[in-house]
Parts: sequence; structure tokens; C-alpha cells
Amino acid sequence: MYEVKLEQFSGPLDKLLELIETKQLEITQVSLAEVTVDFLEFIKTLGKNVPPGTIADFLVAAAKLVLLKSKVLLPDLELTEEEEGEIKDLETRLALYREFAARSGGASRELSQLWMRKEIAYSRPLLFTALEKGVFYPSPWLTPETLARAFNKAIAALEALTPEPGKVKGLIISLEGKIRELLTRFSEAVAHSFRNLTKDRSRSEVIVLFLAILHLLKERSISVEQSEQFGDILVRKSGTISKE
Amino acid sequence: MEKESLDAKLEAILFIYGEPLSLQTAAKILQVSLEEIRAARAVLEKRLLGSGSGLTLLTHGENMQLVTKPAFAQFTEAILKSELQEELTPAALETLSIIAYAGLVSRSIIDYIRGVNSSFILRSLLIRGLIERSLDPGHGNAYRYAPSFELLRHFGLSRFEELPDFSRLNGLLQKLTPGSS
Amino acid sequence: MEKESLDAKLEAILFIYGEPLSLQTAAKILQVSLEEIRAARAVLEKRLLGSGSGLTLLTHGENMQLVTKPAFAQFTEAILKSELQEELTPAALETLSIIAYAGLVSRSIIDYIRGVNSSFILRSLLIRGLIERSLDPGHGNAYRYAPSFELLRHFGLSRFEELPDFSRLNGLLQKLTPGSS
Repeated sequence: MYEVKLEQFSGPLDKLLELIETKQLEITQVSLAEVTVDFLEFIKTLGKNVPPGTIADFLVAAAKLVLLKSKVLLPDLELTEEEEGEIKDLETRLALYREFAARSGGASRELSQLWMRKEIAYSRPLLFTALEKGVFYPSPWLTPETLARAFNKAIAALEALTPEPGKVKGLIISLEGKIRELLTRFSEAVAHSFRNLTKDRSRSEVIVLFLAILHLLKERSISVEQSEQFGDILVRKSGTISKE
Repeated sequence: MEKESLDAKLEAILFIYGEPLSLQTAAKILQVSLEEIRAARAVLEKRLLGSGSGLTLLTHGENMQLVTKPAFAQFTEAILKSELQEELTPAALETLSIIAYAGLVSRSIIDYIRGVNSSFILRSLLIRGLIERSLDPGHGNAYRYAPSFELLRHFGLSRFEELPDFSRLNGLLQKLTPGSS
Repeated sequence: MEKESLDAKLEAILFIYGEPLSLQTAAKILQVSLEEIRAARAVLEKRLLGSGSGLTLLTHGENMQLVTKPAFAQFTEAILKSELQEELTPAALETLSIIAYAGLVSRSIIDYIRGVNSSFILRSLLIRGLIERSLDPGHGNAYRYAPSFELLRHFGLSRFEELPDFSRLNGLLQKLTPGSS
């Protein structure tokens, strides 16, 4: 049964909480920006055995972190109201999650302690003393056909549970591959605009590109520049001079 | 909690046991002497009488049993009747259909197929006489469930294989619950 | 025997029924009003606490159940030969804590708080009987989840409001689901 395997993967909020608590930070936008690179590093380590849906969850969180990090890296970068909202939402959710998260004590620890106490109250089974032989009480409308219908419904629900692969798979694009692709293109042209890089690409690819750029930023192999508000972001290899 | 008195502990185990329990067994479970159990029984009997409880202690020689006060015996019938008169819920129907199409099936398989715990519903189907249970050989105290003969008769069938679309549906069940019986 | 008090009658029917019983059903069986049953429940709860009884009353929403005192688990277990209590995984713990503190919560809220898809952990908690689900009115086939009496019994609490820091954490969750309780 697959549930055992699947439930072991913690989600992006759990990972973020772990990173923040390891650094003993409070949950603020600044501390989220601080752990963004570690978070992206972690995504790279997610192997093939991680369900596509989980990877997608991580990428969605990563996109928000990237926004947040961009704001810190590029103070001029203006965020839309919606983007500001997304960042704020991540912060609020993380604070709420911390109250219940297994890793951070809180409610989960209280429940765990109650559970471990093993002070269990016991009840009597339904109509303990009334279970006598000879009673037969079907519903008037209980027929072989109603049984067959009920059975078909139950089986259909069970079949629907089987995880469908492939659906989210398109979202997963190797981060490593993107980084290599970026480096090649940087050697061809000195400066690339982000708009050019992301032209004709799917939303998920744009996210991955963002991650790649951030990763390179961290390694100092590129620098980014935004000349005006709402303007395009220029990405260039470190050590070269802008021609513009 | 160590200070809880012995009569309270005795009451708790009698509540769970349901049937008449001997002084000896009670003494063994509560890890006290026979004299202590006898004394606790007297205390419990007196407390139930004095506190306005709805329960009372029956004593037959060395055995004792926790039951409702005689005046309340009528409620058993009323409760049973109200339980039986309830329509079968969709959940009960679903559980019954799994048992009927499986023929003989363990509780863990039923729970797996339904995705929820079925113990209450199984008990209720048993009380209605729609299913029967037997110990699952080699699985400790676990039970297996089968449709009752009364149900078959009610349907006017001679065997469950005559249920609509039986072989296909039974086959689906076998396929979806691999390695189980 | 007409003079027997209502709380004694209520105790008797809870004893007979065994499973959680709603105020409505109890009122119907005893042929009294809901108000009277509510009052009888309060009297019964108080009497059980004060009289040194081995039993206690669980309350969850409109339902109540008569059970043994949690402190006596080691003795009652000797009778039931109960199965080993499985550990709770971190995912199970945090999902359970959200449901227990919320009282009633939709799957989308659980997913939102945990940041992951919770369907498989919910299924496993349902199969273990620790939570219950019901259709979310006005949301198609979506389910809402609530903690079960089984969970209350395992925690050894009389009601979920006794959970540590309940009102603050419940308040945080209520803010997410305006209109539900």
C-alpha cells in the first residue's frame, strides 16, 4: 500500500521551517530571504523517487521565495500588489504551520505526549448485551441491485486513489540542466535580458530559470541589474562590463 | 492516580468485561488479594446504590456483573428497536456490498477498500443479522466477515455468486487487494 | 421506579448502547426534551467525577459516551487484550493536531496549513478510526474532517477543549474557516 511511502515526504513549509529553526531565526521576510538559497539547494537534491506533486509544491514555494529574495537583492524591484500578497501569505502560513508542525513542538508535541501516556479510556461495543441470534432486520429497499450499485461506487473510489503519474511530470525540469544552459548562453552573449531568456517559455520553466539565476548569483558567476523600475532585468557573467 | 480506590478499578474492568467476572480473575487482574476484592465489591455495591447511579452490581456466588438497574432493562429493547428501525446508511450499504461480493473478507481489507474504519458499521450489520463473523485463522483475535444465510434468503438467491455481475466485480476486488485474502 | 432520576436513566442507556450517543437520540429514547437531557448530562458528568466512580463521560459536540477512566488503562487492557498502540508519524501528528484543535476542518485548509497534499495521511487516520469525515455542504464531493471519540479515548481526555492551549489555537484555525465551527 503506497500511503506509507508517500507520507514520509515532508513538504516545502516543513523544509523552510527546518532551515529557519536551524539558524534560530524568527519567521520574517528577511529570514526567509536568508534561507532561500538553502531551500533551492534542497530542491536540487529531491530525487526521482519524490512524487511529482510534491516537487510541484516545492517549486510553487520556491517561486514565492525567489520573489522575496529578488526584492532583497534588487531593492529597486517593484512588486505588484499580488506579488506582495503572495510573499505575505507565505510568511503567515509558515507562522501558522509552526504552531502545529511536528518538528517545532507546539500542538504536535502536546498530542504526542498525550498519546505516549497511554492513558486510554475504554468503551463498550455497540449494544454489548443485545447481540442475540435470530435477529434479521434488512432495510425494505435492500436488494441485490442496490448492493451492486454500492459496490461499484466503492470500487470506483478505490481505483481513483491510484496515483496518476505523468500529469505533473512536465513541471519538473532539471535545475542542473538549466544552469548549464544558462552558462553556455552567457558565453555566447555577454548580457541577456531576463525577458529574452524567458520568452516563449512555460510558467514552470520561468520559475526554474529564476532558481537557476539565483543559484548562479550565489556562486557569483553572474550579476543582475535592473536599470529602471518595472524595467527588464539584465543578467550578465561576472567580470564583464555592460555595453549599454 | 495511584490513590484511585480499588472499587473504582473494579467497576472499570466489570464495565469492559460485560459478562459475569469471578472474584479470582478480578483479583488477578487488579493484582490484589481475594479479601481486598471482596471488600471492594462491597464498597462498589454500596456506592452504586447510594449515589443514584443507573447501574448496579449483580452477585452470583463468586461471580459479579455490572448491569443496568432492573427498572431500566426496558431501555435495552427500546434502544435495539430504534437502532434496527434506522435505515441502512450509505456507509452500511457500501460495507455490506463489499462483504457480499467478497464472500469472506477480513476487516483490514474492508477498511482498506472503504478508506475509513468500519468497526462500528460491522457491529451494526452483525446486530441486524445481515453478516456473520468468524475468527480469522492465523490472525490472532481478528475476524473475517461473510454475508449471512438470511440475507441470501431475503434476496431469494441460492448462492452469492448469483449476485448481479458477480464474477467481474469479485474479480475487481481480488485485483485491487493484492496479496490479501 | 418512576422516581429514578434522569441522569441515572441516561447512564443506563449509555451503558447499554456503548457507542457515542447523540443528545437527540437520548432525548427520543427517554422521551424528554433536549434541555432536560443536557441538564441530565451535566448532572451525570458531575456525579461520576465526584463519587469516585471508575467511569467517566466523554463529550464531543452533540454526542456523549460512557467510558472507563483513562488512569485505569493498564487494568482494562488486561481484559481487552488490546492490540498494540501504533506510533504516530510526524505527518500523522501534525494532521491530527490541526483536526483536533479545529474541531471540524476542510481538506483544503489542512493542505493549506501543511503545505502538502494530505490525502494519504487523512486516509490512514480515517482507517485507524482517529478521525471522521463528512461531506462539506455546498462544496460538492469535498469532505470535512473531525476528530473522533476514538481519538478522545486515546488521549484520555473528556473533551477536546481540554487540549493544552486549546482556545488560542482553535481561534487561529477558526480565523481560516469563517462560518464553520
